[in-house]
Amino acid sequence: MRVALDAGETAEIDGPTLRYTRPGYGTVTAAVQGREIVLDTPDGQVPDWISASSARVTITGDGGRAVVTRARTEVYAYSFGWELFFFTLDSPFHGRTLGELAGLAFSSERVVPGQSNLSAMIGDIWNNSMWRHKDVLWAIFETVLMAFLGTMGAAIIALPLAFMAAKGFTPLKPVRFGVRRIFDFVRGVDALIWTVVLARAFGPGPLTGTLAILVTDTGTFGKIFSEALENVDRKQIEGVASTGAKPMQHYRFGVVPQVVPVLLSQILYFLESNTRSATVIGAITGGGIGLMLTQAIQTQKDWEEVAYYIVLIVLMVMVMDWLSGKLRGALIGRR
Amino acid sequence: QEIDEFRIGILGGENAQDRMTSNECYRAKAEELLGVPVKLFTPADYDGVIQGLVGGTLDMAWLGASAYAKAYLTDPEAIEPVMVKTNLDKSYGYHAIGFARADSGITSLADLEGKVFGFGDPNSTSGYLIPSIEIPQETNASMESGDYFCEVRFTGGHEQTIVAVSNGDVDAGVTWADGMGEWEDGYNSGALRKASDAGLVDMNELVEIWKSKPIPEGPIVLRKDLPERVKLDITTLTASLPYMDADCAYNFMAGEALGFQPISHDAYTSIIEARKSQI
Amino acid sequence: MTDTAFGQPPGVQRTAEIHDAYMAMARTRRMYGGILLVVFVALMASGFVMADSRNAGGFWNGILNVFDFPSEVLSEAADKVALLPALMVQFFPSLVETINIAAAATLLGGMTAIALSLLSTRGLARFPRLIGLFRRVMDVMRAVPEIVIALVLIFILGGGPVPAMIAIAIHTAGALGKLFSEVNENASLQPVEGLQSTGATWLQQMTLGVVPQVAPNWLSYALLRFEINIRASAILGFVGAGGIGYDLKNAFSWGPGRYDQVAAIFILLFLTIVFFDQLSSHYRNKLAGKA
Amino acid sequence: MLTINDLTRRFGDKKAVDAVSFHIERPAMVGIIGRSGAGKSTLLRMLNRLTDASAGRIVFDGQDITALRGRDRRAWQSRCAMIFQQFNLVPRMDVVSNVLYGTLNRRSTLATMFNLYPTADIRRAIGILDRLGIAEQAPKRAEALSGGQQQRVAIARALMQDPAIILADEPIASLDPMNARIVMDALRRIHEEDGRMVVCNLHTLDTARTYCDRIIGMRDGRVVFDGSPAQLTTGVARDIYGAGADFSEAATSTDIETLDRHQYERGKARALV
Amino acid sequence: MLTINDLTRRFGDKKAVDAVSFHIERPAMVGIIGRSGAGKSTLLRMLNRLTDASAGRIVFDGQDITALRGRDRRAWQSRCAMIFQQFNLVPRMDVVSNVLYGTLNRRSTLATMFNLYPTADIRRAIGILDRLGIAEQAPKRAEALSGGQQQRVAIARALMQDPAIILADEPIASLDPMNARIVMDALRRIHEEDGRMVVCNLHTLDTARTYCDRIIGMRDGRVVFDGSPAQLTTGVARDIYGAGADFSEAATSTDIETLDRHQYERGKARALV
Ligand SMILES: Nc1ncnc2c1ncn2[C@@H]1O[C@H](COP(=O)(O)OP(=O)(O)OP(=O)(O)O)[C@@H](O)[C@H]1O
Ligand SMILES: Nc1ncnc2c1ncn2[C@@H]1O[C@H](COP(=O)(O)OP(=O)(O)OP(=O)(O)O)[C@@H](O)[C@H]1O
Ligand SMILES: [Mg+2]
Ligand SMILES: [Mg+2]
Repeated sequence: MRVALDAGETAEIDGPTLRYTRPGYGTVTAAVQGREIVLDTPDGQVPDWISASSARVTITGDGGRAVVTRARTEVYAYSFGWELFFFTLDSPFHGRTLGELAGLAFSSERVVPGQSNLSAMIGDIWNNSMWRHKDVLWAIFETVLMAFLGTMGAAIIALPLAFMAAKGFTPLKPVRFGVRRIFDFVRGVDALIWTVVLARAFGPGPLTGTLAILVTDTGTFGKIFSEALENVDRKQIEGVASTGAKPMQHYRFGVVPQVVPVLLSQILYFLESNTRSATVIGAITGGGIGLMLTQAIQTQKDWEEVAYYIVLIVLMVMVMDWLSGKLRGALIGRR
Repeated sequence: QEIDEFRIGILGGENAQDRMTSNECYRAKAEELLGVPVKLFTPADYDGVIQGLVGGTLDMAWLGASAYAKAYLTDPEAIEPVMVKTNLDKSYGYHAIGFARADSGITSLADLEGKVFGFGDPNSTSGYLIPSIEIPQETNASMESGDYFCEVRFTGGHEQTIVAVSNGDVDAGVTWADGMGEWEDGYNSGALRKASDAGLVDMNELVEIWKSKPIPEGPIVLRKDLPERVKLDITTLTASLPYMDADCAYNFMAGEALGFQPISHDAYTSIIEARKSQI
Repeated sequence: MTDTAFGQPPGVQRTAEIHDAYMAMARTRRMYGGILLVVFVALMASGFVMADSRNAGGFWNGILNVFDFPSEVLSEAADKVALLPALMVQFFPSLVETINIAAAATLLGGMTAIALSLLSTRGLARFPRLIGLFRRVMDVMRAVPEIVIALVLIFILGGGPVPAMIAIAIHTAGALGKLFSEVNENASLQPVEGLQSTGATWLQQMTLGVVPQVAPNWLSYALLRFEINIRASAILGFVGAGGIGYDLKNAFSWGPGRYDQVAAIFILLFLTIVFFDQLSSHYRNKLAGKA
Repeated sequence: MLTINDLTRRFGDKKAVDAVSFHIERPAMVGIIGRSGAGKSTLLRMLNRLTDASAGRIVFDGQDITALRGRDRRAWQSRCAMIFQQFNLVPRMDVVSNVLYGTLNRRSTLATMFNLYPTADIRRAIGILDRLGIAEQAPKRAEALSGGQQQRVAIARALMQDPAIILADEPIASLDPMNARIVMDALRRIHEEDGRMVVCNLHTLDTARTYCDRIIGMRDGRVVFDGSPAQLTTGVARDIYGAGADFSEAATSTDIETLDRHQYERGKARALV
Repeated sequence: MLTINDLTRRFGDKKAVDAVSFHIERPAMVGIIGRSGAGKSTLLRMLNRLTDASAGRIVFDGQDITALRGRDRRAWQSRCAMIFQQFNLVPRMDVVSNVLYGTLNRRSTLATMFNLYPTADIRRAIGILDRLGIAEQAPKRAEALSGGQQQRVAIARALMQDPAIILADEPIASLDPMNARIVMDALRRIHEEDGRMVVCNLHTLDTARTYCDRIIGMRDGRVVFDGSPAQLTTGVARDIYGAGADFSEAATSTDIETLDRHQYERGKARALV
């Protein structure tokens, strides 16, 4: 059996014998003879791309890798990678140029019976088993979902609590103190630790991550919101008060218009930063792009995959950043 | 009593997507059999699965012996072991393997005095529990950092240990293997075999320095509250898997093995005791 | 005198027009508000349903059991309460390591952030054409989660505090840089112009004209960031970067029997965070009071 | 009509307003002058009940204002509109909404929470804005307006309250001369056409002289002058401001018509360079 | 000495300064008047090279100022001190430091970044402050001073530069009459005693008339008047300001001594109430 590898290399398995040919070097032969493996190189030396012992020979070429042990002989072909980004080897569309593909997409001759070429192509890309575009997209969506739900939920819970924690809005000092310490506590424990705590009740999955973000951010928002409330401009309240308005109206017209921009911009800022946290949290709760990335790093197999995920994450966060900036601009207006 | 979905937790140690893929055929079969959606969950570490089982949000998992012990110690009423994998020689055990880089000159525990030693996950049987009991018996010293070893670390998992040893971050580490076949292949099954197949390490560069007594294979556990019919269905499916679909069984069992046989809690009492003693 | 104040005499027709236009505007505004609200509620609801269905445990079942795990930890910790002080002492060195990582990272990141932020603030930038470039640099530094940088660096440099420090510093530089440049934008340009009119160089304009105005705000953000970084460096321990997070993770995942350690580390961490929180808010109040 | 009796306000040890008494018989335009810190603002704020008096009484049409609480106090505030130096509008809301805030006291809390007002009120608000010459600005945000326009919005809000008294605390201090003129003219016209009482803190003497029927001078919390514009001589003014005999404000006059009036004497001839 | 030739500055389509030319032979005190937006500030800023000219030339003592770049430009700026309406001090720094900033151009960047200055400079700074009557304020933060004091600090900084020209952009616009007088007196004194050229944008006609040797009137970016104070008649002033015949700024005059000058005619008798 002969395998053609990249970079002009070939590997040939012939019973217990492996012949690995490298252009410019020659052919290396590794043969299992009884309990021993005998290595034969053109110059009699063992170059540093071959690791050999009497029990195991590993040849690491540019185009592939071959392993011979007493029990088995294996050849791994490289060249997998970006080339397979769209179509894997088993797809009928693999290895075609863009022009061919475009032609195929609109030709009526069906490559895969019972399916139009375009949908077959999209299906093959979508279900690409190397790059897993479907899973990756789902993972990104799940990450953003965790961030969105967690952030918004936290904001909704934190707002009324913030009034309770703000000087000038809650006359009772013990209440203020109590609420503030609660904020401190939930904020002081990182979301990652909350995932561990919540895992028992909710099990693995995106909801747990969402709740972890929600819990931590309730504390953060509570603190920020109550500070914003304490910093309101008294002049505006006074302007409203001087007309004889009722206390609720002081809040509505003197306070809310002032704090809404602060709150909104904080919420949107956190939406972006939580997208980043959700990546990490997902890695622990078992969901999202973060899990894919951390595991790709930990198993250290495919650095191109790691790079791909990092780029995706950076893009995702930057898109969220851009989006939240746009939303901020639309909702609050430029200053 | 009915269930509306069936949730399987899969332990870490492998790329999450690979875990999903290896178990996909099993999932599909279970779904067909049970008639309810079957979902796979892949938390990043052992603890995620254990918490899910104890909290009742996962219905099934294949645990390590020590992880089972932890779940049992947390809540004895939560789960029960039903099946265990049997090796080709009909035994159901494997070994913790201590190993080091071949060029480090370390060949036994005795050479490790004053060196850095790496465990895997604290909930791993072979990656932590058993070695942490058996190694001190041989070295006559505790596993505390600075006592016999200069430092003892957790790397986080079997893959990480193997990488850490081959990168030289730790001088030696422990992982698991069935102990059968050739060292150069990474044995027939186990973490070393997987790492070597994946091209992560070159087995020529590693040497075995220690091997534990056989450790009972971890059980497949089911939540006790599940309806009896569901338990029965799952047990039958698992037991017959090697005959129904050999490829699927290979993926599901992470290597070549004979099949599954029933097991009960009693097989793990000694592990539970060991774990208790570690507290 | 003439009536410059009142323009044309009030025209009934003109006010009616303005009134109609205003009412129309108020109505569309109300409508948009309503639509926005409905969309938001729909997004929240559907998102929740989806997250709930993709989770192993449901929300409504889970919420009843939220306290199972904390109470398990607490009851064990309560049983062994006598051991806690000793454990806290035992873990103290890890805590110090964690705080050190955070402090070094904040300092390094903060310095970088100052430079980047001044270079990317309109009106202050030395090279106005490169503002966009410096902003993108900060965006990228901010976008990559610390844990990812740490994981990659741990692979390259091996475990330990240095990768964690660099990872947090990179992230800090990006995050603080953005905040700093917002502060800079609000800084009054008057002093800068005043200095410029005396013939001062750019560096002089920045250090003497901008820094005194913005330093209190910078410091307050940096202190806030320091707090966040303490947490971050504790968390990086989860992936093997040393410090107290590593101990916490190991104790946590061992489970029953070591919950006393969990409790001890928790108390340490929490006290630390509260301590630095109070310290920084004290200083921030002091700075704000002076301003 | 309005009687103030020994009105005093202490801040800690300091008496910001010190036993001030005066009586205003009928709707007039009253100017209060005095240098910074004299207590002008505090006096006006006590009139509006934004600040509580430490001692003394304010009586308006027989009603003791100082004693009002809760709902009654708010009812008084709605009869006694206040205009501030910094306008004190809600900058992010549109002009009409800001004017409508003048009706808050009369409308139900719930409806106003959602910014819902009767159409008649909106029409009236726009009418008032038109009267002040800024109807075109109606849909804009308050913060988008110039200072003079903002102050007129504040006046419109005051008018919306349909008040018996309008208090204005240095209404033109943050405006340029042109806008100052427009705002003061508006206040004067309101006084004359609607017959409302206007009490106005002023920074500049000329403005007080030009627009007011009566001028009250304060110094260190006390009333040191109370008379007609004609009675406000240079000597009295110096006294109110505590300026020395050499002090002249002529140099900063912004008047165009006063050209050949005074030439600052420096005892030296100057040539055109 | 200073020649300006067809100097023009465009902002987009708009010409803020439009082909301005004039010549100043010897150190004089020149006032520039004109209403808001006339281009006064832009002109001064071009003189200091804070703003670049779009066209035209500035020549001082034979040197083409418009062509200077980098170090040379900074050197020119240090010879041509600028005083701003809003003082443009560093508010959080003490008075002496602010004055010492006048020497930045001559000192090394590194030393100044750590606020290190030669003792002689510090002595000189305090001397200048003393000359302006605010030596007592030396250790205070600039922001703690009153407007008039801050403006004098700005003048002190300008003097510290030992400049050939002092440019002042509406130096008294944010000051009250009393402080305005003090600041203008200080500028005049510097002009007379040190013989420095002072070019001063002014808001108020009276000030220009009182203090300046020569007055330049601008409107819409162009010079529409250039002459002695005596030549600045009411008609000319109206022309510069584009005011109608009915416009009078008397109402906002802040003068104390001009009391019985004009009584605002409202065609109705007013009684003291
Ligand atoms: N809320 C307060 N707390 C303490 N002192 C106050 C307060 N309000 C005013 N004062 C003091 O009372 C005195 C009078 O202040 P007020 O604002 O009434 O003066 P004013 O005549 O309005 O001056 P200005 O022209 O500066 O507005 C001042 O000395 C001021 O410092
Ligand atoms: N940086 C700028 N960008 C765009 N337009 C400007 C800028 N600076 C000034 N202008 C415009 O140039 C014109 C002249 O402005 P300038 O500030 O010189 O007027 P000024 O006479 O100083 O007025 P003021 O009395 O208000 O200070 C104005 O219409 C102004 O809007
Ligand atoms: Mg006041
Ligand atoms: Mg100007």
